[in-house]
Amino acid sequence: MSTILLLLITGVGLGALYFLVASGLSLIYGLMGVLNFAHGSFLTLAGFLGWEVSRRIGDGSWPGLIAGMLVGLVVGALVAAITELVFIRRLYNRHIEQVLVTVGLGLATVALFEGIWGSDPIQIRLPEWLGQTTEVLGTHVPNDRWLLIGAAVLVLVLIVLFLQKTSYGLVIRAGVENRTMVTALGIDVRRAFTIVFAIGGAAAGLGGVLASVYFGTVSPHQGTSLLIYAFIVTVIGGLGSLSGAAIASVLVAVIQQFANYYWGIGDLAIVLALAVVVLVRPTGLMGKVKH
Amino acid sequence: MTAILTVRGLHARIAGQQVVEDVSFDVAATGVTALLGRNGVGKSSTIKALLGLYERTGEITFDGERIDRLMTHRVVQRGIAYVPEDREVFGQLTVEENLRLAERGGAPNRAIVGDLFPELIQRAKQQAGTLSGGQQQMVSLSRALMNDNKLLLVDEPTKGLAPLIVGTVTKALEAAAERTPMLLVEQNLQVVRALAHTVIVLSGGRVVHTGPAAEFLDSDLVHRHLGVSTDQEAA
Amino acid sequence: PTTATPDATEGADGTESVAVSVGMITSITGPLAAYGASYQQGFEAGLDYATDGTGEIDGVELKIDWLDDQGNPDTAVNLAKDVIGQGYQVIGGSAASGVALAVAEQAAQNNVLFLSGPAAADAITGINDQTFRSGRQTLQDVATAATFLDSVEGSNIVVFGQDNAFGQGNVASVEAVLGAEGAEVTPILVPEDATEFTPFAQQISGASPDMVFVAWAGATTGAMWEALAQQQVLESTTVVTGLADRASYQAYGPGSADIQFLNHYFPGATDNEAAQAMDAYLEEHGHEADLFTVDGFAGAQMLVHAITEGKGDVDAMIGALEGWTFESVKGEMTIRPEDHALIQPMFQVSLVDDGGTWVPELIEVADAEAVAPPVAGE
Amino acid sequence: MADRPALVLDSVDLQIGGARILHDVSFEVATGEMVGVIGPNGAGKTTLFNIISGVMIPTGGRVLLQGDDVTSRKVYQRARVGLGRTFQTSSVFAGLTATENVRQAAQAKLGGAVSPWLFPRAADEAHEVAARCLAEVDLAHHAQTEAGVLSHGDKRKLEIAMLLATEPRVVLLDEPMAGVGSGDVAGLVEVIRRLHESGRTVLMVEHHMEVLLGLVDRVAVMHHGELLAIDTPKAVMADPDVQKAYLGETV
Amino acid sequence: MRTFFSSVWGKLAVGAAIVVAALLPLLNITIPGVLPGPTYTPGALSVMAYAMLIAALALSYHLIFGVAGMLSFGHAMFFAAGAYGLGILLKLLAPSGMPSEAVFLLAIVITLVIALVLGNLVGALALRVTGISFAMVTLAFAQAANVMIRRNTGGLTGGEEGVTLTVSMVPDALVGVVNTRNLYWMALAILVLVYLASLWVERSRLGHVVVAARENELRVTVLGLRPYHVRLFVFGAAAVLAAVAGMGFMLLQSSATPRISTADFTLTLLVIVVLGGVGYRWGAIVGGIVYTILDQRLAALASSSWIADLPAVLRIPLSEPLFILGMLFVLVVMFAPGGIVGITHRLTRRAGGKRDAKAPEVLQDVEA
Ligand SMILES: Nc1ncnc2c1ncn2[C@@H]1O[C@H](COP(=O)(O)OP(=O)(O)OP(=O)(O)O)[C@@H](O)[C@H]1O
Ligand SMILES: Nc1ncnc2c1ncn2[C@@H]1O[C@H](COP(=O)(O)OP(=O)(O)OP(=O)(O)O)[C@@H](O)[C@H]1O
Ligand SMILES: [Mg+2]
Ligand SMILES: [Mg+2]
Repeated sequence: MSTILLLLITGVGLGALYFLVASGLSLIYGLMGVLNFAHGSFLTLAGFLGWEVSRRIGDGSWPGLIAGMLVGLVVGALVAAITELVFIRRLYNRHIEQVLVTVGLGLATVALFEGIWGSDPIQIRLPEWLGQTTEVLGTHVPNDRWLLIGAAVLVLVLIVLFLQKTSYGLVIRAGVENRTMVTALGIDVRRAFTIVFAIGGAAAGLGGVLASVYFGTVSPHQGTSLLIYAFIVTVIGGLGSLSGAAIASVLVAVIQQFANYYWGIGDLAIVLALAVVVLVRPTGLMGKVKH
Repeated sequence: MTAILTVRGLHARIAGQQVVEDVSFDVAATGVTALLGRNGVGKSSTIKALLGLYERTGEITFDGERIDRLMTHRVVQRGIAYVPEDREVFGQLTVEENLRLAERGGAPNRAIVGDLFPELIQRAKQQAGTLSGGQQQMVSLSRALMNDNKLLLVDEPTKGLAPLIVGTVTKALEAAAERTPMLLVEQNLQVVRALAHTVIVLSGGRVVHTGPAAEFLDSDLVHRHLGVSTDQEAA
Repeated sequence: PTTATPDATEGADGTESVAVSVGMITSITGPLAAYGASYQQGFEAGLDYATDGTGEIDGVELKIDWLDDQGNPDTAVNLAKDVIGQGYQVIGGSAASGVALAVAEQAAQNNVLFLSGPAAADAITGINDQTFRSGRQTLQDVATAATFLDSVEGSNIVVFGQDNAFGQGNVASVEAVLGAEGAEVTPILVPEDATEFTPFAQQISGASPDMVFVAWAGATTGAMWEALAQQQVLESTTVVTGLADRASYQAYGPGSADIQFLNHYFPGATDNEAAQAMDAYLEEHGHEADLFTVDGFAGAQMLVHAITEGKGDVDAMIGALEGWTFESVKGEMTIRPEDHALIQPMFQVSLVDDGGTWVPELIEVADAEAVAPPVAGE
Repeated sequence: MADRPALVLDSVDLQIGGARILHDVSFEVATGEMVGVIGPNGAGKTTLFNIISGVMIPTGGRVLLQGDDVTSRKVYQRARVGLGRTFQTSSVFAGLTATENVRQAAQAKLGGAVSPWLFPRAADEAHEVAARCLAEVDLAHHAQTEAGVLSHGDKRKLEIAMLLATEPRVVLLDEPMAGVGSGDVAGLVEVIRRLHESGRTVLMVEHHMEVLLGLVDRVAVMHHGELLAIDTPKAVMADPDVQKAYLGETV
Repeated sequence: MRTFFSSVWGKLAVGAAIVVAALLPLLNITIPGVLPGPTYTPGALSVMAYAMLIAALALSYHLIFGVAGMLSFGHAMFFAAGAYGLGILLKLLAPSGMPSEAVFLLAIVITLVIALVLGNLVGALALRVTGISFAMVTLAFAQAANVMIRRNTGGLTGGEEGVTLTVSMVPDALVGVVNTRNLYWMALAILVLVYLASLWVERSRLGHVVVAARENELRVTVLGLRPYHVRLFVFGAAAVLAAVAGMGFMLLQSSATPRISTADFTLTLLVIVVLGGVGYRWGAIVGGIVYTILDQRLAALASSSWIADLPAVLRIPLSEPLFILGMLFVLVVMFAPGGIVGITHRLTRRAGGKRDAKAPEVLQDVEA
C-alpha cells in the first residue's frame, strides 16, 4: 500500500518535471509548429548558468536557489528569443527546415557545454529542506517533489492566462497557417513569434533549473535526455494542448513509475502508450481534430 | 481626377521570372479602378507586389508617401486593405477569431458584417476551414470591409459566390467605393460594368490599355485583350 | 605477420636495430575524455619510470602515437586498422569497454599485441591471446566488496544497480563470487533510463539486507544516493560501492560517511617506489593522480617489459608478459598466464569530511590473491 | 445495364457535431445524363460531392454508383469504379510539372501506376494521353511548368485535364469556371460539353448560370442541406422558391 | 531537378566515378588532412569503406525522407537490424556444424528477411499517421529497439558492449587488415547496389506516385491510387537497404554497439542527407562521405596543437568536433537549402547562363 502511494506521489513529482520540460516545447510546437530540438539545450544552459549564479550568491541557500531560478527564466527567454531571431525567423513556414536547424543547434550546443563544463555531472548544493523528506501516510516523500509540483502548476496557470488574456495566441496560430495573410492584415507577426518563443524558452529555463534540483546535478546532457520524454508527452497530450501536456505528463510519469518498479519496463511502457495513443487517437488526448 | 495610388515602373520577379514588367498606372482617389486581363497575365502578382508580398522595384506612392520600401504590415497599417484571390481565411481559427484578428485601428465596423452576411454571425464559432467556399469568401471580404480604409485592393471578390450574393457583394462594394477608392480585379464583366469607372488591362505582365470602363467594355478591345466576343459579354 | 603493403614506405623488417610502433587509441575527447587524460598521464609517468627517465629501450626504436577514439568503437576500429596497416605491432588504450572489445577483435584478427586500458568489463579477460589488460576488472571489485563482510555464509546481500551490461555484470559477479560462498543474493535492477529511485530505495530498506552492493554509473548517481539516504538505507545497513575518480568524491552527498567503498586506486593509497615516482613525474608536469593513472602506469611498464624481451615480435612479447610479476603503483601485480587477468591488490576506503569536502581515507588493503577473479572460461 | 442509373443518392444525411449539413437528399442520375447542382453558398453542394466521392462518409442513407452500394467504400475504391472529380479550390501536385500531373492521372487509368517495375518513358502511352489532355484545355504551352506556379485560372484547367486523362464514367465538377477568365470560359464549356457527349455522366456545381443552363439536362437545387428541386432548367428557373433562395429578386 | 545526372554526360560521370573508386586501392594518392594515409593503405581504405557504407545508409534514408517526404526518426533501427542480425546469427549458427560458407549465406538471407519483416511491420503501423506523429511513432519504435539492444535482451545483443563478428564463419578474404582492400570493394559494391536500387525505386512509376502523394495525398486517392501501399513499399525497401549497409558495417568493423541504434544516429543521417542536399540522390552519397571524413578528421583537428594554443573562446568550440559539425549543418540549412549538391547545381547552371530556379523566401511563404 505504502509502495503504491509512494509510486503515485513520486510519479506526480516526476510528471511535474516532465511538464516543466514539455510546457515550453508544447507551447512553441502547438502555436508555431516548430518542433524544437534545441529545447534540451535551453534547459541545460539555464541549468548551468542558474547554478553558476546561485553558488555565487549563496551555495545551498534559498536566496541562491531563487536567484538561480530567476536566472534560469531570463536565460531561457533570452536564448530562445535569440534563437528565434537569428535562426527560426528566416525559415518561416518551412517547418522541416526549422526542425533541422534546431537539431543542428542541439548537437552543437551540447558539444559546446561539454567543452565548457566538462562531460561529467556536476554536483550542486541545495537548501537542506529540499534534501529531506515529508512523511505522508507512512511514506517518506522527498521535499523537492513539492517544489516541482508547485512550479509546474504555476507555469501552467501563467501560460494559460497569457494565451487567454492576450491576442498573441491568435496571431500566432493564424501566422503559422498563413503568415503572409497575417501581415496583409497589418499585423507584425514576427514580434509575436519572438515573444512566444521567449516565453517557451523561459518555461524551459525554469524547467532546467528545477531539473538540476531534481537530479542534484547539472550536466551537459541533462536537458537532452529529458527531451524525449517531453516529445512523448507533447504528442500524447495532443499537439498544442497545454492542458493535454499537463495530463499526459502525469500519466506518463505514473505509468513509467509503476512499470519500472514492478516489471522494469518503464520506457517500453511509455513507448507502447505512445504507439497506442497515436494509432487510436492520432490527435492525442486533448488535441483538436483537424479538418 | 487625383490619384490615391500612383505606380511607376513597377517590376516584380518571382523565382527569377519577370511576372510584372514596367507597370505604371494610377488608382483614382474615388470610385473603382478595375485591373483586367486573361488568366496568368499578372493581375494578382501586381497587387501582391504593391503590398510587398513579392519582391518588387519601382515607385509606389500612396497618399503622398512612398511605400515601395515598407514591409507588408506597415503598408497595410497605412490604410490599405486586401482581399486575396484565394480567400486565405485561417482554416484553423473560428469565424469570430478570423474577424477579430483583422480588426484594426479605431472603430472597426462589425455591424457591416451582419448586414452583408448574416450567415457569418450564426457561424461565429465555426472553424473557418469547414465553411463552404462562398462562406469563406464572405469572411475574406468582411475582414477588409470592417475597417476604415483609405484604399481597397480586391482580387476576384465574386468568385464562387451564388448569384444572389454576387448581387449583395456588388452593392456592398459599390457602397464601400463611395467612401473608399478601390482597385478591383474581376473576371465577371457585369460586375466590372456595374462598379468600375476606369479599367487597366494587363497582358504578359505589361499594361496594354487604360481608359474609361464603359468605353472599353463596349469596344472590340474586350475581344482583343480578354478574348471575349462582345455578344458573349452581353449574354 | 604484419600487413603486406604494395609499396612499403617504412619499417623495413629486420636487421640490427628494431623499430616498434605503438598506437595508443583512447578517449582524448568525448564523454570519457577525463579517463583518457589520466590514463595518458599515468602512461607517460610509467614509461619514464620503466626506462629510467630515458624514454628509450636498448636497441629498440620506440614510436608511440596517441589517437583519439572519442569513446566511439567504430572510430577506434578505424584507427586500429590504420595503425595495423602501417605495421604497428602494439595497440593500447581503451577507456570504454565497448571500444576495448572491438579493438581486441582487431588485435586477434591481425595478430598484434593489445594492452587494454581502464575498461573494466570481465569479458576482456581471456578474450584472446593477444589481449592483456593493465587495469582491474569487475570481478575484482566484487571480491573486494566481500571483504567488508565478517562472514559471507548465510548473509543476505542486495545488489542494487542499473539494468544494463554493467549492472547485470555486477549481479553475475556477485552471484559468482559471494553466492558461491553461501550468500543469498537478491538483485534489484533499475531500468537504465529511470530517474526516480525513491520507491526502489524504500524496497531495499524494506528488505533489510546485511549488505547492499551498489553498482552504478552515469548521470543519475547523485539522485540515486540521495534517495538511499532519504529512505534511511545508509543508516540501517552496510552499503558498499566502488569509489570512482576524483570528480565523483562529492557525488555521494551527505550520506558519504555511511558508505563503505571498495576502490581500485585513489591518490595516496600507496607509498611505494613506483607511487613516489609517479607522483613526482605528475607533479613535474602539472597533473594530479586519479583512478586510472595507475592503469596507464602499469600499461607502460608492461609495454616496456614486452618490448625489452620480445623486441616487437608479437608472439615473443605475449610470452614475455604471461606470468610476469612486477611492482607497480598499487603494489605487486601478476599477469595470470591462463587468461591474462591482472592480479592486483585492491583497497577499502571511506570518505571523510575535510572542511566541507569529502576526501578518501584508506581503511585496508585487500590482498591481491584474495580478490583475484576466477579464471575466465572455466 | 444501360438503364441502371449511374448514380443514386438514397436519403443521404450528414451531421457534424450538432450541425446538420445534409438532410434526406435523394435523387438519381441516369447514365450519360448531365445534371447541374446549384444553390446558395453553404447549401451543401460541395459536401454532396465529398460524399459521392468518399471524402466524407454520410451519417445516414446510401450512395449507389453504377448500381453498387459504395456508401462505405474508400475514395480510391470509388475512383477505380470510374468516378472522377475536381475540387472547388484547385488541387494539383504543386511540385510536379503540368505534364507529370496529368501523367499520374493517365497512369492511374491505364494501370500499373504504382508498379515498381514500370518506368515512365518520354514517349509511352501515358505521356501521349497527358499531352493530348493538356492540349484539350489549352495548356500545352505550360506543359513543363511546375503546377504550383500556374496562375489560378490555369490550375483550374489543369484539373480538368487530369480529369480527362482518367476517363471517368461519372464526373463531378465543382465550380470549374470559377476564376477562369471570361475569354476562356467558352473553350472550357466546349471541353465539358464534349466530355458529356462522349457518353459520360456529369454532375456540375456552377454559379455561372448562363453557362450552366445551356449545358445541362436537369438542375438540382440545394438549400440548407436539402434538395429543394430537381428538374429541367426551364422548370427550375421558373420556380419562385429557387428564385428567392438562389437568384435573388428578379426585376 | 535531375538535369545534370540524367544526361548522357551524367551517366558517363557516374560510371567514371565508380571506376575511379574501384581503382583507388591500387593507386598511391595522398590527400593530406582528409585521409590518414595514401589511398592504398588499410587506414585510408577502411575510412573510405566506412564512409561509403554510411553513404549507402544515408541513401536508403533519402528514399524515406528525400523522396517520400516522411520524417522518420527510426531508420537507425534497420541498420542495427542488419549489423546485429548478421552478428547474432553467425554466432548462433556457428556451432551448427554446417560449412562456414553455408552459415555465412544463411545468416545473410535470414537477416534480410528479418529486415523486410521488421520494416513492413513498423511501416504498417507508423504509416497510419503522418507528419510529426509519424516521426514520433518511428522514434518510439526505434527507442524501444534501442532499449532492447542495450538491455542485452535474451543474452544476444551484448548490452553496452555489443556484438562481435564470429570471424570463423566469415570468408577469409573479408577478415583482417590484410584484406582491407576486399572490404573496401565490398563497401563500394554495397554503395553501388543501394544506389541502383534507389535509382530504380525513384525512377519507377511507384516512385513517382510516392512523390505525388507527398505533394497532395487526397489528389492521389481521388485518382484511384492508395498512398499507403506505395509508401509502405518505399519504407520496406529502405529498411532492407539499410540492413544491407548494416551487414556491410558488421563485416567491416567486426563489431557493433548500441550506438548505431540510437535516435542520435538517425539524426546523424538526417544531418548527412541535408548536408548533401535533400532530394538529391547524390546528396546522400556526398553528404555521407563528407560527414564521415569530417567526423573522423575534426577529432584530429580538435587535438591538434595549434588549437590548444588558442584563447579559450576559440579553443573550446573548435576542439569539439560535434560543435563544428552542428554549426556547419545549421549554416547549410539556412543558407544553402540544396546542400552541397544544390550548390554545385546552381554553380553549373549559372555557368551555363541559365537562370536560378530557386524561389525566394517570400514566395515560399505564399506557397506554403
Ligand atoms: N512562383 C512562381 N514561379 C514562377 N512563375 C509564377 C509564380 N507564381 C506565378 N507565376 C506566374 O506569373 C504569372 C502571373 O500570375 P498571376 O497569378 O499574377 O496571374 P493572374 O493575372 O492573377 O491570373 P488569374 O486570372 O488566373 O488569377 C503566371 O504566368 C504564373 O505562372
Ligand atoms: N463542422 C461543421 N460545423 C458546422 N457547420 C459545418 C461544418 N462543416 C461544414 N459545415 C457547413 O456545411 C455547409 C455545407 O458546405 P458546402 O461546402 O457543401 O457548401 P456549398 O454548397 O458547396 O457552398 P459554396 O457554393 O459556397 O461552395 C456549410 O454551410 C458549412 O458551413
Ligand atoms: Mg489572379
Ligand atoms: Mg462548394
